[in-house]
Amino acid sequence: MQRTFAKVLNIEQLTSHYFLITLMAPQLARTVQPGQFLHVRTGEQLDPLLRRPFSIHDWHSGEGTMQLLFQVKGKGTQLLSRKQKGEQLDVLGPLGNGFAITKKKGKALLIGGGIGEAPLWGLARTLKEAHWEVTIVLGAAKQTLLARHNDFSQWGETYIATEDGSVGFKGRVTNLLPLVAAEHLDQVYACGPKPLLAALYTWTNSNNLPLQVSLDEVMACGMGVCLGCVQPVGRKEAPVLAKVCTDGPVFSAEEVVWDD
Amino acid sequence: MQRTFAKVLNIEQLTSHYFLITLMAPQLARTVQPGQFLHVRTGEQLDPLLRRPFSIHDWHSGEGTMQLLFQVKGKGTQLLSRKQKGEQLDVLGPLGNGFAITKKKGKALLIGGGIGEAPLWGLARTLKEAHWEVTIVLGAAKQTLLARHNDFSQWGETYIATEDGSVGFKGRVTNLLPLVAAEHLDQVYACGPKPLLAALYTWTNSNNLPLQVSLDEVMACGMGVCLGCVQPVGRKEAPVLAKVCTDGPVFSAEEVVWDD
Amino acid sequence: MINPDLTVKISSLTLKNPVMTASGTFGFGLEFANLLDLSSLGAVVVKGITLTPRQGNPGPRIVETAAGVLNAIGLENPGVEAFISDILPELLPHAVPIIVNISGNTLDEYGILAARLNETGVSALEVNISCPNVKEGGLVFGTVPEQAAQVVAAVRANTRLPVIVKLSPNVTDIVSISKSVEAAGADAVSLINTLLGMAIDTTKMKPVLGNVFGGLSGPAVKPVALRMVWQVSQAVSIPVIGMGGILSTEDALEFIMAGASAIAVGTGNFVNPQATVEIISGINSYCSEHEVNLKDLVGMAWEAN
Amino acid sequence: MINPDLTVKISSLTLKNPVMTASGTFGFGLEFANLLDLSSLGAVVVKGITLTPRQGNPGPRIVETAAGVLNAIGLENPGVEAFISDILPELLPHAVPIIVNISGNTLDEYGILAARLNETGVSALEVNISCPNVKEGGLVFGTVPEQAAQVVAAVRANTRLPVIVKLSPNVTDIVSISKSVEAAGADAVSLINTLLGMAIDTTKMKPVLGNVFGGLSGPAVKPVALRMVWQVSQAVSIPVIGMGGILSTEDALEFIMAGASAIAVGTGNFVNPQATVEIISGINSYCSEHEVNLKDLVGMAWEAN
Ligand SMILES: Cc1cc2nc3c(=O)[nH]c(=O)nc-3n(C[C@H](O)[C@H](O)[C@H](O)COP(=O)(O)OP(=O)(O)OC[C@H]3O[C@@H](n4cnc5c(N)ncnc54)[C@H](O)[C@@H]3O)c2cc1C
Ligand SMILES: Cc1cc2nc3c(=O)[nH]c(=O)nc-3n(C[C@H](O)[C@H](O)[C@H](O)COP(=O)(O)OP(=O)(O)OC[C@H]3O[C@@H](n4cnc5c(N)ncnc54)[C@H](O)[C@@H]3O)c2cc1C
Ligand SMILES: Cc1cc2nc3c(=O)[nH]c(=O)nc-3n(C[C@H](O)[C@H](O)[C@H](O)COP(=O)(O)O)c2cc1C
Ligand SMILES: Cc1cc2nc3c(=O)[nH]c(=O)nc-3n(C[C@H](O)[C@H](O)[C@H](O)COP(=O)(O)O)c2cc1C
Ligand code: FES
Ligand code: FES
Repeated sequence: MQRTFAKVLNIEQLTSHYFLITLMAPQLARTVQPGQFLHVRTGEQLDPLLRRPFSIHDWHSGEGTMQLLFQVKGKGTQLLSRKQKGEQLDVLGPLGNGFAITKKKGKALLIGGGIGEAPLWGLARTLKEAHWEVTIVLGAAKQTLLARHNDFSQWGETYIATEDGSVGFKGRVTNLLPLVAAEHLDQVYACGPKPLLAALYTWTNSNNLPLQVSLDEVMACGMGVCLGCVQPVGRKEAPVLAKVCTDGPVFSAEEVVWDD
Repeated sequence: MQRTFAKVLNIEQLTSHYFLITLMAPQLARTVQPGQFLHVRTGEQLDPLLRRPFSIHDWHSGEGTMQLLFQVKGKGTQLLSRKQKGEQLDVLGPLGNGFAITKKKGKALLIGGGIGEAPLWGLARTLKEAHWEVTIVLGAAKQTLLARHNDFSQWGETYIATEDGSVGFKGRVTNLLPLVAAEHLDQVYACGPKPLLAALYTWTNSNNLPLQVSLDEVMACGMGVCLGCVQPVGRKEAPVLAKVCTDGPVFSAEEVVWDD
Repeated sequence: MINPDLTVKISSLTLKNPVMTASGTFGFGLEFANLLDLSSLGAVVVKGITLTPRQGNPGPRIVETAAGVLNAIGLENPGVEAFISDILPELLPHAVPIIVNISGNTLDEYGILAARLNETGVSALEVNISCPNVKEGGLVFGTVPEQAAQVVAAVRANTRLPVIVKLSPNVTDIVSISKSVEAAGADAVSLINTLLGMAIDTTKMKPVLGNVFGGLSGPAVKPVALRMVWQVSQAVSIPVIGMGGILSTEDALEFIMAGASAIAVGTGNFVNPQATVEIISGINSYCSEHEVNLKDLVGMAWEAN
Repeated sequence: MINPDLTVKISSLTLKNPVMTASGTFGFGLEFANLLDLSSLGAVVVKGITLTPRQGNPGPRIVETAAGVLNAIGLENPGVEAFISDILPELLPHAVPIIVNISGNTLDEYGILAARLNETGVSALEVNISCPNVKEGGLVFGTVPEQAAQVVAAVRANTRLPVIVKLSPNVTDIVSISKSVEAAGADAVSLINTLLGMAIDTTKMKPVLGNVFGGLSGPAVKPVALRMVWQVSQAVSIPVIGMGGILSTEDALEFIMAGASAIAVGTGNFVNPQATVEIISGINSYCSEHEVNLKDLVGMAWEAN
């Protein structure tokens, strides 16, 4: 983990909500695990004050580059979307425990809800490079809340759902699960809104599949010192509070205490 | 006085410190008095919080445009300098009491120190259009703290001084005063750092000349309600506190209680 | 719901909506007449008035801090007589309730001020027992429950107008002070006034403000203000007028859900002089969309507790 | 001046420079070892420690506010025994003074904690009598002068380490509390801890934080912190450690000129995890350029008064 001022090599608006930013950060790009994140200072003023966490969408240690895919939500992401090529971005990372690749080879299902596709890209690439067979299912409310759904097919068979039917199947991600041959899967990975993750866990559980989820929690430090980003894990009756930033953001779904 | 969102028509960096911004603000441009100012929200976040005051550098009621000439000092002016063509700027104005033109015709001396040249431009143009004869004296520490010194000569004879001699006479504004035929002047106008204004007042006083000065004070509201921007005026022993934003920013130098 | 009910009752006074101006940040209101329709406001609370004219503190009087402002105006005002004879006649025709913020150095002064404003056409009094800039009186009255109650009693005895008491946040226990002024006859409490703070000019190596200390206001203080509104509104049965860092409809709703029956915009008027009217329209839309009246929202966040 | 003297003495302890970390914002320090050289710091103040392990409050525990942060961690920590056996052995080799922030629910607990830490190699104790998140003890001890003094006496009686007392800003009169802890044997005071605040989630119509209330820190509170440092440092003769919103050298100098002998960076560590070392180098440059030693700057702004 390091702090560095990374040069913005490119920034591109992909949809009305999504931006893709490419950074030059050779030291950071050297040792990334898919699912890790960067903690980014979005402006120089004191409002917004805290850094904002973004999954590492992709990285290339050779070129020293790194990409973040982000959705404009509030003031921090708004400021980030206005960065210009050539500016320096104050980033801290790579942070957190990413997705674990548990076997040498196998079949993986990657499921993303909305901006949840962000960390799956680098994961899909890594799996593909390790000769895993990858299936991807992406869903969102509407087309503009999906960014790279068309490009994902280079990593594996890709299914798309939107609630308004503006692209792909009209419906929810969970409606697409029957299309997937669950019995052949070795690992399921997911990132998205918590209710989606909870529903997926019900499904993987009933299919006896291991599920890794990337969780989202408001963060101050991003490096395990403020104890702000807690997620109950362990036994529901006597949960332990894990830190999403350093114990996660990726957790094995069976560890997580899911809300009812 | 109105509040409006003025479109940035152009923004230009004139020197390492100075920027010239051109706004489309037809309603505001209609009724400007030289020396009035705009109160500008420099960003959308809560830091910096308050608006920043800038003299109206120039305006054209026909075209509906207005210009501000500003120096990057702290965070507000830094944000302002990053505005892009086409953005909207939240401005309030025109505010304050500007320079008074006391006669139909006459001879005026305009003296600016550093960014103090900003309000003198529109004043010079107005005087020239009213067939006054204008002499301009501008000074600063160095060349980059002067912006339009070369252009000023279209309004009248222009003398320049810089402390480091990087342009014009090497020395201070006050060193140039002997060049001016004081006995023929009807009015002196000045804007700049307070010590300069105080020195000028000593000079105009000894030459029996009327002097109007534009003062600078930290402002919250800019419209006379917060009572934050006070300047002692009147008798030194029992001064009254005037509001720079509405009683000024232009004052007759003899009203002002000058620090010792 | 097409027309939600936004009215607020403070004792005998009914405001058409909950949005007021915070004293000292809206002058006497007239300055804003170009920018907004004064009669659309719930009420105009004018600059703090004292018995005799005050020149206020030497400058600098204002310094910006992170998301906040420190002010040390020192209650500059023309005095109650000039207010009544020169300002009020221009203000009353605007058909908006005028609430006069009063400050005294002694109990007597509070009583005299209250009596003097009785038959002038103003709609209510806001009793400032909390201004941190006045060396005598102000701070003390607002920080000791018994003394706060004495001020309220002095005002109460001299007026039939609704009495709003403006509390200082610079106290260990805001609830006990609120209860004490309620018991003494307050019709409402306003909170918060400014937090006592300062700034240092490291170049000059001295305090920035002429008065050394100043009052902190603006978004920086909002969390403290919300906490006090939450605590006090659950402890008293009179309405609470919430203020401290309100700039947007969202901010106003936070205060209302925390328990404020009405809100005031202070420093926000400097940032956006049309904030008050934008918030009124925002609250109206919010209530319409959610099909609620204003009073349904007051203290809405308590239930979760 | 090539090498200005930046040392600070707190009773028997000498710090090589005045920059410390604020408790709860720097973990146990080890997490920062990748980002900076711990031994370059004046001292590391570790996360608040209690007698027995604490799980802390339910989430959400953090919410950003305007130029500030509200936290309601609730003193999550592994307890003093785990600290001594598991953490301290890793920390001591870093050759930086370790100051342990302790919180108790009772006077006895404070005494036991102090005694337990005596021969462990830590350099000083910071007695937290001000944490606003713990329902028992915390807030009360810090807001009543007599009780604050009792805590200090209980700690003093059980340790030979320097005793720093960390004060709560949520009080009417910070000076009387400071004098009271000084009289009870404190070697220094730290101020400020967080201001009690809250935030409302208007979408969910309930408080954002799981604990409802949280402590406000960051640049938003700096004016209040500076004012308290100014007041207290002129009223006591022990050193004051200033904190509250320090992010830059400029901020640190404001505190020092207001009277702080040392300073701590809290929330600033989240914004810039290298803030401490940048500030040390900034203070060093400032002193060099101005040809002063650190102690010449302490309280520099008073004279103007
Ligand atoms: C480990 C991790 C990885 C993430 N990766 C990505 C990513 O790759 N791309 C992406 O677009 N977003 C990602 N997020 C979410 C992203 O951090 C938030 O959208 C961002 O912080 C919002 O900042 P803002 O200033 O724009 O919004 P704010 O103004 O702070 O808030 C806007 C809204 O977003 C909510 N919010 C604030 N902070 C967070 C947060 N940390 N998580 C979720 N909601 C939040 C607020 O409650 C509010 O409703 C990630 C979050 C985490 C914890
Ligand atoms: C009536 C009036 C007209 C002005 N016209 C112009 C103009 O035409 N062009 C121009 O460049 N500047 C002008 N100024 C000054 C300009 O307003 C300040 O430079 C600006 O507010 C600084 O903002 P900032 O956020 O960049 O600096 P900050 O970060 O706020 O402060 C940087 C430094 O500037 C000082 N400062 C802050 N506010 C003011 C202020 N109002 N006046 C002077 N110093 C201040 C601070 O004390 C600090 O030392 C004018 C000021 C007034 C009162
Ligand atoms: C410049 C200024 C002047 C003020 N004058 C007064 C006053 O005269 N009387 C009073 O009760 N409060 C006064 N206040 C306090 C405000 O009315 C309000 O309580 C406080 O600023 C918090 O609200 P805000 O954050 O919205 O500004 C003043 C505040 C400011 C900023
Ligand atoms: C997340 C967090 C945790 C904190 N935990 C403690 C603590 O355990 N003990 C304590 O005395 N202060 C604690 N504090 C208060 C800080 O040490 C400091 O006094 C306060 O945050 C003000 O400084 P700042 O504005 O630089 O953060 C905590 C603050 C934060 C933000
Ligand atoms: S964000 Fe600070 S511990 Fe996770
Ligand atoms: S800036 Fe508010 S009165 Fe002048």
